[in-house]
Amino acid sequence: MVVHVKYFASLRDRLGRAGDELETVAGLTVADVWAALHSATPLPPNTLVAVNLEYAELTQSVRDGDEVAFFPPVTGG
Amino acid sequence: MVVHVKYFASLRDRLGRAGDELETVAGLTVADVWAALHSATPLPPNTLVAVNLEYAELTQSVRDGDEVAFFPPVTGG
Amino acid sequence: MHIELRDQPFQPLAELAMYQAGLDERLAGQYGAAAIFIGTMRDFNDGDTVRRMTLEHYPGMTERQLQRLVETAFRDWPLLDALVMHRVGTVHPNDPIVLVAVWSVHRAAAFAACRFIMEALKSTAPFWKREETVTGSRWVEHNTAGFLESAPPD
Amino acid sequence: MHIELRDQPFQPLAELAMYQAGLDERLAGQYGAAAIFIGTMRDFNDGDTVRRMTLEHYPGMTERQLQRLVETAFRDWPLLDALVMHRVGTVHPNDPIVLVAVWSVHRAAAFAACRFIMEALKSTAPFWKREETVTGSRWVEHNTAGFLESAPPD
Repeated sequence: MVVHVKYFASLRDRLGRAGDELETVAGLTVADVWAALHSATPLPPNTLVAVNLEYAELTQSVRDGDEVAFFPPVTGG
Repeated sequence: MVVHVKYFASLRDRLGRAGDELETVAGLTVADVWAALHSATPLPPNTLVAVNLEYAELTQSVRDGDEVAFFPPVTGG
Repeated sequence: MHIELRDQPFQPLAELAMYQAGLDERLAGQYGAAAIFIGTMRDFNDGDTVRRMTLEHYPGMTERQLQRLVETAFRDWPLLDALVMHRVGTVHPNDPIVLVAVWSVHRAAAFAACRFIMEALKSTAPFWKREETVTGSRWVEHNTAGFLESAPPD
Repeated sequence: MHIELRDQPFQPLAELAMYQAGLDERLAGQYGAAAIFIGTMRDFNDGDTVRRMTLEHYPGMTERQLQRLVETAFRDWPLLDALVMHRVGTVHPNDPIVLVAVWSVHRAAAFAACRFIMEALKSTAPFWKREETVTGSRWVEHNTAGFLESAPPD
């Protein structure tokens, strides 16, 4: 399956890119998606996660075609 | 001494006038002022009191020339 | 800080824009938060249609009491400025009655002080409303509860 | 209900006046209370002068999240209408960043819902601020506490 991965703000700057396309086997969680792409970089504490534009947990399963986003605490308003 | 007495809103309507001038002896409290003017009418419950444009208690002493106001609960805003 | 009674209809947003222009000359870049409340006359109350309302006040004491409660807000929160305007006289449905605006560095103080000023105004500023309904006129007996109703929902 | 992101400077009071005109066609006489919050860019933060700021967002999710939290407010309080506008892109000191306005019959619901929307926006809407100070640019790490600071004073 394919997962569209996005990074925002300081996390994007840190990783040096705005996203990744992950081709992988089915049955992954959000945490697995991160680990598959960043084996050397643990997910920074306080990182927020969204799947298909909705907040999600790291344990949520990811399906083919999903958009998974990782971003730091929000600072709008 | 002379005390300038004012009534507002429903209390003024009930008494049929906007105020009284009370010529009296010294040493009265706010409650005494009401009683001197309205011996037949007990002060309605919840009536608020001001002396010289500041909220006051019924026990406050009144001086010559003071303005004493009696009014119902306020309903502005 | 500015406190004003108006005996004719006023436009709160226009007043606010004018006041803000003057404020920006002094405080541009300093305030991060403005909390604003506008109270407007409804055409119903206690189940009845209200056609008109008269706002009576106690000249002299009303201004003094408003001044006092705004000063209390300045003492209790780190405010940069405040504007309070209130109608007196005859008002009609949809007419603005009260405008309270508070500026501060952060939102917490602005929200809390704006709320405080409105609640204190409602409970202590000597204004009285007489409503005219289809069946005659009546004095409004008391204001609705404020803080009591405002707890965040379960 | 209207939610909008703006990538150019906007005038909250003018936007509010326009929105209110449309609202009055539908709701004149029904609402008694409008609670409004305007957040503005300051020229200082954490002790440093800030010259410019970039507001990044997550297109698609930001609008959806704002919609969701306004709907939550409508579910939890008896609201008549709500307007939320938020800047994205480059902002300068004294530029408005956010406008939240809520209309209700009574003030308690308006105040509480306006506050709720702001706090929920601050903690859940995917926006991120990068500040440019004299020494370079930095991401704002977290927002200031909201409800925690807002308790009425002793």
